[in-house]
Amino acid sequence: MELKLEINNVNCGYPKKTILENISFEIGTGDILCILGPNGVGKTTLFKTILGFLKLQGGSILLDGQDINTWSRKDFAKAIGYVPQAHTPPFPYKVREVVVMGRTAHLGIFASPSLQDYAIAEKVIDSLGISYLTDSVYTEISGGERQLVLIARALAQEPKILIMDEPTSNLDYGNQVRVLKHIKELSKRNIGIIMTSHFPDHAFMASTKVLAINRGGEYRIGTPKEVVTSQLLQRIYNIRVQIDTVVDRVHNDHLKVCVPILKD
Amino acid sequence: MELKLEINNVNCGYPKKTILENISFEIGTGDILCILGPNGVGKTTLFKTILGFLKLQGGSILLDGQDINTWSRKDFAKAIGYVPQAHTPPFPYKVREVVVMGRTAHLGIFASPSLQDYAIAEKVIDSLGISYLTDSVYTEISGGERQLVLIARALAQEPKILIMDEPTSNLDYGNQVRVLKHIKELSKRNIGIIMTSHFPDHAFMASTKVLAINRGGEYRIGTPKEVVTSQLLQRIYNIRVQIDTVVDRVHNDHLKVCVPILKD
Amino acid sequence: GCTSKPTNSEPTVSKGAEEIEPKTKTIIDSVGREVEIPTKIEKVVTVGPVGVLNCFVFTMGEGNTIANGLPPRFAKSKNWKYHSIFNPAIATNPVVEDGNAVSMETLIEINPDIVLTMDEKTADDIWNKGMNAIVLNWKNPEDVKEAVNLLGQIYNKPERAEEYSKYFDRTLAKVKDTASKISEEKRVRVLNTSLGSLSQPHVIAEWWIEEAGGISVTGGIERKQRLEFSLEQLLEWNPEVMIVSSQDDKELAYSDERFKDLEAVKNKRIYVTPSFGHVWANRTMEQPLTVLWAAKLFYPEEFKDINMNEELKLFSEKFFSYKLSDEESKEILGDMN
Amino acid sequence: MVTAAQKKINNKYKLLLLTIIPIIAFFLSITLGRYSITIKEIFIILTSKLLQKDIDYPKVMETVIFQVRIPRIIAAMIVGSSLTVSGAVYQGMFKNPMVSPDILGTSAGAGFGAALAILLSFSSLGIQATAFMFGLIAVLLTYTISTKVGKGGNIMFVFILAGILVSTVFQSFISLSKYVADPYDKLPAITFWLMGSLASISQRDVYTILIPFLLGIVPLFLVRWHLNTLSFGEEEAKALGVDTKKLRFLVIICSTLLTASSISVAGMVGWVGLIVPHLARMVVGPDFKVLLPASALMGSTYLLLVDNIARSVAAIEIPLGILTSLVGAPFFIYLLLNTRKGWN
Amino acid sequence: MVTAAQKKINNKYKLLLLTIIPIIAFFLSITLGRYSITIKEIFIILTSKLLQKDIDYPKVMETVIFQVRIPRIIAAMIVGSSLTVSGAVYQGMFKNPMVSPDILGTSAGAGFGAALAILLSFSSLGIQATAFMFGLIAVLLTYTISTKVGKGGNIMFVFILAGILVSTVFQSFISLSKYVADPYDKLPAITFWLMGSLASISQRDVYTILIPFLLGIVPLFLVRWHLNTLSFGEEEAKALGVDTKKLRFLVIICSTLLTASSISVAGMVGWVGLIVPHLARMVVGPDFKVLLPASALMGSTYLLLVDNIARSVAAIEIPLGILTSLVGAPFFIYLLLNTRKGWN
Ligand SMILES: Nc1ncnc2c1ncn2[C@@H]1O[C@H](COP(=O)(O)OP(=O)(O)OP(=O)(O)O)[C@@H](O)[C@H]1O
Ligand SMILES: Nc1ncnc2c1ncn2[C@@H]1O[C@H](COP(=O)(O)OP(=O)(O)OP(=O)(O)O)[C@@H](O)[C@H]1O
Ligand SMILES: [Mg+2]
Ligand SMILES: [Mg+2]
Repeated sequence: MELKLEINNVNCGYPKKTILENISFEIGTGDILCILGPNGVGKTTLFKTILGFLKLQGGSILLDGQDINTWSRKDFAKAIGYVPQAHTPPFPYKVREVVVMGRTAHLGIFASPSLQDYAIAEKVIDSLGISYLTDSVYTEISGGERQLVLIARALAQEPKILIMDEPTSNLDYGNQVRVLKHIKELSKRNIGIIMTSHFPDHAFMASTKVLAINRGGEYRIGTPKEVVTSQLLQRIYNIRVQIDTVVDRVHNDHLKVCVPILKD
Repeated sequence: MELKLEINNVNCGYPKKTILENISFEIGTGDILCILGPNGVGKTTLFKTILGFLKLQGGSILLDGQDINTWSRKDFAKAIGYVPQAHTPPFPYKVREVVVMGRTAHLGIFASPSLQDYAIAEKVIDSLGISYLTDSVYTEISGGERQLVLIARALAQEPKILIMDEPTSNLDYGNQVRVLKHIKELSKRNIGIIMTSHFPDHAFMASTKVLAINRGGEYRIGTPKEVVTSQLLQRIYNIRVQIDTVVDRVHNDHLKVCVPILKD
Repeated sequence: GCTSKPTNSEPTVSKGAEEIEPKTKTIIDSVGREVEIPTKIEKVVTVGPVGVLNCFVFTMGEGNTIANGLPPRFAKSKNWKYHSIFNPAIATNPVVEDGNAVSMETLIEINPDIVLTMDEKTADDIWNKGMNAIVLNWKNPEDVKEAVNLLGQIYNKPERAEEYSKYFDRTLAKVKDTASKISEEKRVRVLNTSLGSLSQPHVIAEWWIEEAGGISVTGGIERKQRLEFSLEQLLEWNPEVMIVSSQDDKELAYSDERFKDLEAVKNKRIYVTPSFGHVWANRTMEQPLTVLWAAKLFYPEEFKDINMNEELKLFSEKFFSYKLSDEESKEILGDMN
Repeated sequence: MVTAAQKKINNKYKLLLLTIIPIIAFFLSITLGRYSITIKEIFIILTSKLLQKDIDYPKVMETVIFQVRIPRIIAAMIVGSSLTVSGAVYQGMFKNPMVSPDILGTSAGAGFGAALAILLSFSSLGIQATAFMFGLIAVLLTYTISTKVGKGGNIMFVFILAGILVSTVFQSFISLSKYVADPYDKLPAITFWLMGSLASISQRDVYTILIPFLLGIVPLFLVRWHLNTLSFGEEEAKALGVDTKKLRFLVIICSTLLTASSISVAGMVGWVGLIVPHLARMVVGPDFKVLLPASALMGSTYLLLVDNIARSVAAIEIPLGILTSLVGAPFFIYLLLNTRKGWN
Repeated sequence: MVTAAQKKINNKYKLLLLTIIPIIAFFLSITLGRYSITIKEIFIILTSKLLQKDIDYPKVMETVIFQVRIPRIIAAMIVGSSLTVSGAVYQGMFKNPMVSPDILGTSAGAGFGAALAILLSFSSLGIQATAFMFGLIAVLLTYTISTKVGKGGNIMFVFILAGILVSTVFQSFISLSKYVADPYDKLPAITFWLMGSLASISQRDVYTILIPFLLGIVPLFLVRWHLNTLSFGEEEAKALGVDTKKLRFLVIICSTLLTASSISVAGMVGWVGLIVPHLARMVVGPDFKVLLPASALMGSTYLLLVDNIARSVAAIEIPLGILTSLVGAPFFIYLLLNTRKGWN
């Protein structure tokens, strides 16, 4: 099923402070949109606005052609999943219990998850390679592991579009790659993904579209190749970055890599 | 002044759980040790043990040849600084006030920071390029900005050795590079640095030594070139990584880059 | 507990001022504090349990020296309405205290000759501000006579105190005389209670129930003051007479079916404590009346020659210098007519 | 690895055990009391009552069992359940294991209602009704203030603040009532009411409390699994597809019914709603699916046991509030220190 | 950009202002009271006393001014300062803006001490001494339990827990004292003591409270800048070179001296220690360098003003505890909602 999320001339921010103005883009199932931008530019703020946690300050956000305010929470959650930055909840839930909460949107208000829901949760946990954590207590695992669990929860939700805020930021090198791989697979299964990352490499590795936001509200959207250029990175991050091509010796693929230059 | 931190056969962990066993290494002023390892392997735990927050479970830690338990907190802080993961304190301190707290170890218990201490703090803030934050409220800046402030605070402490736990993890691409640059400069000013990172590239970019810890307690220490090999990364992170050399077209340097391969 | 010493019955006259009339004299109060007070008391302020304290002043026939009003917590209740009947000024006098605190400046403005209180801390606080504070307190029920004696010294009316002592002893003796002839098996089991909260509110009830020839069901229990008990305990005790603290309690006893098996309920022997100068079931200088009233309630046959109505009017006239009308007397006695 | 299905069975056993214990406790409690009735007599009276036979035992024994003991036992169990369930639910909703059921002002409100009713010499039913009403009013106030003030942002934080505000104001009103209370009669009554007791529970009280109990517990029981999502915070719960505003409203209404009715019959019984949820969480874990029934069952057992001590140890009743505090507080700390998994 | 030097000057002005206000408040407060003395009379009496001239005014006016008003004013200021400073310091140390100075059990302990002393019919000095002593004992207990139990880990959390435990136990003891208290005499005395009042302050009380006040406030004043580090948590403070154990011990000792002595003369005066620190933080920011003196000054002014209302508005004194709650609670909520920078 196709589903489109359209962001039209959106202004977003906090009650007394507008952070981003006039942002427009759209994303459909199968797309992977990677948002790049310096610290504090408003990436998280944008996500919270899309998800309806912050009030829209201007423009409109349409999901499947309809204003998101007209969607019920439940239907919205069936369509859009969210992976927040990791955090600690105060109660020692098991990882399995946390993941199965992703099934909420699919359950009636008086229902509890069925064995089938548990099966879905466990399948997702497996697919992320963290089945060794299933019976661990969520509050007692490392930051990186928690991030993976939150991703699993969002997958159990089986949304059409997944919004991920720095999904790889606390992950080790291997887990980063595994999550990116997973993201690519999801898009093949016709799920749309919006994620932020602090690594332009990730844009090359996993995304079909890139939104680069610069301080001052200037933004640019396009394919990774169009957007992630040495010049743009330099403008956004204020460092010299060289973009090279490396050959994967096994598959003989050409891979783009960004190399930051420390020397002045 | 030379100062050496020796970790001898250290076991560390939590009261009922030993996480790392029999770790040994040493670091002097001017060294940059980058610790690599998967999520949950015990990097943070090791740091907390060195800093005396967790009880040493075996072995010994010597600073300047003397057991760290014999050091007073104050002298220890003059020798070793710490950059924790970012967090939110409950009170709206100004960034300047947070940074000047780095001067604590240099002040008598009845003293407050002098104008000179403030000058030092401001110099450090400048050097990290965040002087626009000086009068901002620490609780109202973005996660990445907070990380930079904590680094500034540790620098204001003017320690001989600096321990940094994922100093770049929430930083944007530009800030990551700037922090790494700064770390290199510090080492030139004869300061020793121990840091963790989830990016083997960072080991190449900024470190003189690498400690790679694998699950199961296996570890390896040496120069980046010796340690950070395709095989090792594959063993630790369980993904295929290709290490290539890229030429910096401006300085004509040869730079090593790690390229993770997503394809199986 | 209290460190009350028996007070010296002779007024100690201060520093060799025999010649003319001495301006001040020294008395020793209930807790042994020496207080120098004017010989002639024109203004007195009572602080704390005003209901009890005022009665002592009334007993001296000096009700009009009371210079303070009743605090709201007393004034709101009709239990103390006779105070402003005895001395109408009480209704309009300034209130110096409200349980929480004494308003020192109001007190200074009134400038009383003495301040009566039952609490040593309050006395100290007031004394600190340069006023004469006297602690009036007693431990054993019988020692209420000592308290009246102290008032006798203060007001130079030892004869009135003497008279009270005599009345006290005489009344108790009279009751004891009859009560002692009652056989053990005829003695009634009595409970004084606030039925609503299932408690026996004051340890003094043990004394007056005993004096009146009753057996207090809570008598054997070691305690200081109030006692709470369970419903079941009440059923186990099964008192024959219950003295309750309000009309509401009485109605509750007769209406709630959990109480229906109690002897006292079955025989309709539930009575409300009267209140005149103060509440009779509590510590008050009206204690002899309490005993008399209780005895007549417990054993109407044996005490039928006692006319409570007349006794009350007599007491009122003698000690409160107030002539009670029949209606007033009947209203006070409530259940007993 | 334990599968989800095995887990379920495991939890079933636990819940079964937790159900049997209060039933046993119930019957044992009937044999306890100041009025001495032998177990045999109790058995005969109970069975003949059940079989509707005529009893030739003293009427008073029947009164003791059916009018005094059983109502008190049932009330203790209902109150224990109510407070524990509200506590568990609030702790989850406020993401804070130190929250107790009166966080939104219920007990201060109910306490003031009771004080007022005592001042006005209301009957015991009147006191209960007024306490209940003011308990609801206090929470209503808290709710109104919170929703008025807290636009977006951290609404739960605003709730706790508003709860503190309302509690304090009502607490001051309680003080003021004490201040004008007749010291010989009303003041002790208010003071002791506030200490909490089940001593004067009657059959009628049981019926009175049963309605709000059912009204409160049934909806909570039905939505119990969804309550889990609230522990992850407003935003995450929303992202999971929960209409947090409605769910929160339901939780507050139900918990308030439970708490206010409990307080109105039993006075201020502290600590039950704070500690028993932790105990339950230790036994069955934090998943409300099992935690909610476990809380109800363990809460009822706990308060029944404490009340058994209160009513049968000495001729003097020990106020239930004092007893629960003295038993509960050290226990609570012990628990927290030994199960400190993740609440710091 | 404001430089550090400019900042300092800015703060100097603020502190100067904060110093002048309480001085003015002090003199204005002398003119307030039930006993009517004109401002002129007050002025003449004050100056002639200062110049040691003979006064030909009624002795009673001198009594009112020097025995009643001035001691009460000074006591209000000391108590206000003490509570605010302890509150500010504890809020920093516990990294929690909702903490009040009695978090470790001081007021429950002192309250029990007072109740006990009232039960034993101690004199006014005796009540103060016992209250003070039990305030210290309670905190000592909390401290001992915490350090025994909390090896490493989150020690501050353990402190708060142990504080709750000790408070609850002493609270139960207070209830027990009320329970055995003579309801006609001791019960009101205990109840009203707990409501807090400065009505019976004498000159002697001022001297009594002055010693612990100085013992408590001077060390805190000296180490005030280092207190900042504690707000960043145990580990960070250590990493910055602070001997947290010693510093924490000092803070607890000093704050307890301040709080216990305040409570022992003034009873339970709530909210001051909770709200005024926030007010001060709003004005001068969270840096203890300035926050501590600002807290002391604003606290003294605040309590003086509230006590002025208590003693001069109505014919009957309003209990200070009630007044501080009724004024403080809404104010507190207002503050938190309007300065919610970062505490959620
Ligand atoms: N609750 C808030 N109220 C007001 N301003 C806020 C709030 N949270 C964040 N901001 C401000 O909004 C801006 C954008 O913040 P946001 O968290 O969206 O940045 P970001 O792009 O996600 O940064 P990072 O890469 O560091 O996560 C920042 O300047 C920050 O100071
Ligand atoms: N307070 C604690 N008590 C018990 N075990 C803990 C505690 N904190 C962490 N652990 C465990 O110790 C192990 C190491 O944790 P640590 O935080 O040192 O990992 P790390 O190497 O820093 O991981 P990451 O890269 O994700 O930050 C993990 O398995 C974690 O579950
Ligand atoms: Mg962000
Ligand atoms: Mg770590």
